[in-house]
Amino acid sequence: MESIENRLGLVSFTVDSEPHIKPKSEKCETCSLKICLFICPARLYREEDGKVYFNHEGCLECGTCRIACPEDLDWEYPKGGYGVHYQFG
Amino acid sequence: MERFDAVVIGGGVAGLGSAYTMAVNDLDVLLIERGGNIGEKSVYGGRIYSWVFEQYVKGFDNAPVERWVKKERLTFLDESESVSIEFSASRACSFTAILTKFNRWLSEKVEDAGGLVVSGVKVEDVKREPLRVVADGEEIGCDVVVDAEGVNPIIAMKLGIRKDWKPSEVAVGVKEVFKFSESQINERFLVESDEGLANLFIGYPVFGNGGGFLYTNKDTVSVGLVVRVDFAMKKKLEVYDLVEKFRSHRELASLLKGGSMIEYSAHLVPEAGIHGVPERLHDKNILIVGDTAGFVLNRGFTIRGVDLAFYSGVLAGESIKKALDEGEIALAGEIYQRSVEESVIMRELERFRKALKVLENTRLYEDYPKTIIGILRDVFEIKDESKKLYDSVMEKTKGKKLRMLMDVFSAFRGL
Amino acid sequence: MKALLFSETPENFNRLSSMLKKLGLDIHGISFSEVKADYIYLANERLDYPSIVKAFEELGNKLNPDLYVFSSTKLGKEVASRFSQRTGLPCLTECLSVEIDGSSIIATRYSLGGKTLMKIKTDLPAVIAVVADAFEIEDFDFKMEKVDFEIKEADGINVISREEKRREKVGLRNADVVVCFGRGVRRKEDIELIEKLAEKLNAEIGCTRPISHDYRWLPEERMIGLSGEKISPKLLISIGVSGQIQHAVGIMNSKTVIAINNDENAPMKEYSDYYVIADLYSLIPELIKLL
Amino acid sequence: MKIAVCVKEIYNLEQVKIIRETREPILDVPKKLDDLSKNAIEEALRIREKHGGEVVAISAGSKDLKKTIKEALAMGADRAIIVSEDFQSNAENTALILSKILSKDSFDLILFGDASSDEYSAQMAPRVAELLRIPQITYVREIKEISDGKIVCIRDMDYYYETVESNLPCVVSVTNEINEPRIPALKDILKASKKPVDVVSLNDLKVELVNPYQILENLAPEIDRKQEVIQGDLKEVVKQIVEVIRREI
Repeated sequence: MESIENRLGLVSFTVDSEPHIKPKSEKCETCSLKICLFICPARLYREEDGKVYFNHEGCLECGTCRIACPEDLDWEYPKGGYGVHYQFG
Repeated sequence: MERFDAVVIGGGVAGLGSAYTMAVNDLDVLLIERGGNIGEKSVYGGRIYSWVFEQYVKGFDNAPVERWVKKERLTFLDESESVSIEFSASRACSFTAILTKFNRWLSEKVEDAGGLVVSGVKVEDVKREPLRVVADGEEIGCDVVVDAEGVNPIIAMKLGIRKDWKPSEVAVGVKEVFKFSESQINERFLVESDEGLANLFIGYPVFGNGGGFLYTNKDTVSVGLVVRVDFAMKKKLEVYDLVEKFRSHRELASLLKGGSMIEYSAHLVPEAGIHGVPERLHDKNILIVGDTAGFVLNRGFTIRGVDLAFYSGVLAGESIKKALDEGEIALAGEIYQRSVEESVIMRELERFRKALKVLENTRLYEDYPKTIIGILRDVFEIKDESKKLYDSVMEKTKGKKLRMLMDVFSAFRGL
Repeated sequence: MKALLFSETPENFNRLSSMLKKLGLDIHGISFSEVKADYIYLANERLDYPSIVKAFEELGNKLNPDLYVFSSTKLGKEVASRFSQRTGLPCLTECLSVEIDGSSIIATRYSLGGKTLMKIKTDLPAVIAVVADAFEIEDFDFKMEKVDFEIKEADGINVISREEKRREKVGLRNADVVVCFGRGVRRKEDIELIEKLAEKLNAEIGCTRPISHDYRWLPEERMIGLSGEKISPKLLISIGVSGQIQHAVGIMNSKTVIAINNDENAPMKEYSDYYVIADLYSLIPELIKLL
Repeated sequence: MKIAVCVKEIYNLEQVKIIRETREPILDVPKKLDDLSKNAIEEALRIREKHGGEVVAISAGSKDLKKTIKEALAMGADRAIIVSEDFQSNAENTALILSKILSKDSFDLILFGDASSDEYSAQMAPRVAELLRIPQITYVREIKEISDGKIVCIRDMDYYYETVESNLPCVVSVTNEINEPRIPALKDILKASKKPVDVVSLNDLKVELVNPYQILENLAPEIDRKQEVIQGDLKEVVKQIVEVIRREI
């Protein structure tokens, strides 16, 4: 088995200091679905004490969370030159 | 302010198709790609239908083709067993390729033809009257914009050209790439060095709208899964571990043994067919192409996207050229609209209008793989008494024959 | 076989002469102070490349050594390269190991920015600049014959002044010992515990991304990982860190890693030499007491 | 001032993957201009801003260099002269090619990065200086003064800082501390596409290439963490940890 952490370790990223996706924390706290926790192919959404944290460092830029999130997720592509660098896309 | 005849947003296959077509027609074209290098944001399954590139790209012989697909295999999976049907073709109409490299090659073609390609710059906005593209805090003037930003249509939505996707209209695809030696692949998949296999999987672990794929490249194998977002939401599928489950199936484990994983990727796929294509493909002289326009055809056992994307780029480029020649650039959008409607893109999407409905049928993904596997197990597994094929079929399809017959009929018609 | 060796510090010189002696070479060394070699050319201190290159030419012509050796310092590499270009001899810098293979040498050095280790072969005579820190000073029977030698001035540059470097305060990047913590540390107040431990070990404190960026308990400069600091301490003590790869790339070059975690299967295990499964809140106070 | 900046294209190292089973690197990755080359260009641009003149980027590399060199032009170099063909890459050959290009013109100052981020060999500046028979000032963290045909620099050496003077023409290699290279804006990138790039061939330069090195192996070092698990009685565990700590520091 390859954990998602190990698989993300195979991907190369240039990480911006500012996240390009920002969950709206007040809405996440009352969200009963929390689809992001299982739908993100990179498992970048984590829940802790009801709060949802997103780690943009390993974002694969697919947009699945944008489509699936029932709330209005603040979603953008990373800045030019930043983000994921696929080599075998 | 810098000015171009046309600015293309996005250096994926659709954007490159339009930039290439405009460049060879001597238009002054600028393509802007947000990735640091062309191709590094592109992800797909692994197979490209070649017709459009053979027809439109000079020097296609030198394209970074991995293998020509001569073997098509369809595999039904339940939790532990599998049934495969294989078609061995005498001639190939598609090839496997690494899209990252393929797009990089296409961008060289654009530059050779005189187009300007800039990467590492993100287009933030498009402003109208006069038409300008905003990137890097600067504005670039142009007569026409080709929006090829991909499946997340951020700009097209902002401009009101298209609506966002519903979870039922897109699928999330995840892919892993494994490194082998060329001879390992030849031996394992029984192919010659320039020949490849395309293998689609139905059933485990998705048992719903979606399926798996495996493509052989020169010395790598691409393997992954596609699952519709609404289905994943409903079933609470842990998408990050789906490919892991898939790969642990006996069938896949033996195909991938000894390979070294070198990349993991994810991407969205438009899956609504003609229902995902907006009625208007333009707003005056802003044209949408490729995934942004929803030009992907899912027939269940084949998915076509890359050729349609490139072709829509070609049509956009040709339309812009025509409009400029006629001295009325405002017509570009209308000409493009008409040429897409009359083209193979819309004819194909129209022909498979019902495919989406057929593929909604969850029996296709769970009941049938399990039924087929069950029947074949009965036939081949001999303990003391063997079973007649007829008896097994009758038993396994008890009470569902009519429904199955109708499913098969509608699948034939729809796909 | 003969080696002609130069290093601007006696420590580097002796490390390299030990290494060369092990290879069975006779060592002729130019030095500004007493060092260990078979033939010691005790010279006046000159640190400008033109005169050292010239001295090497002069001695080289006289001795015909098989190997010209420098320490892979900035001065050493500069002299080695210019000397190599002048004489047409092959040159390898930043060597981490050297072996003699008949009439050739085989050296290893990092390549591709440290991602790989390259093994290269070239014919003797050759010029090499070797990372002296990679070798220990050992006791060999050197002949220790002294030869008077003068490094003469040569045309080129004019040194106006020289200022010794003061040892600057080490940051995370250069720290010998680092204590790094992650989300296993539950409250901001608990950082005090980490600080106490770090103080005992004279260590720098680092953290994972959530600590600096989500909770903002420490400044961002303290974050170790892909988008933060990459460290290479002799000892890393990692506390309550799960071990995501984005973090792990920052600690790859640590010599020894002790990880303390209550999760017995955290990915951090793979990156640890010693993986301690324990509750950090009961363990660390005990550890502080015993240190 | 006529300033040449010798720059290097390198693999985008962050993207180089290692095949876990064989430890081989996969080098099928995009190339880019080395960061230290960018420091050299930045310094050249600053000198041009102060003293006027021209900045010429010079490089020898693979076929991809035609693309990579645009980064130097986008930063602000006026033009470029490059060799863009596949040749046996080593310090000797590159130095020879660069010096042949440089000697066709008369530059007052020739700038380099002090090394390249891939191999960190740091041979190029001294080699080219030797071939051109001019002085070198390496590891420069500050250029103090350029006037009357002389240059004064502060060097950052291992154990000391050194203020050095040389006549021009001269080779100078700079450290990454000397400046913060500018990031070209879109308009600079667009401008760069119109700047002249002179592609010269090895044939034209009449260089005789050599190959004195044989690479026997180039593999990733093994990650061999011991992964020894320590658990159980707290007192015992603490004792064991202390032992390890004592041993290591």
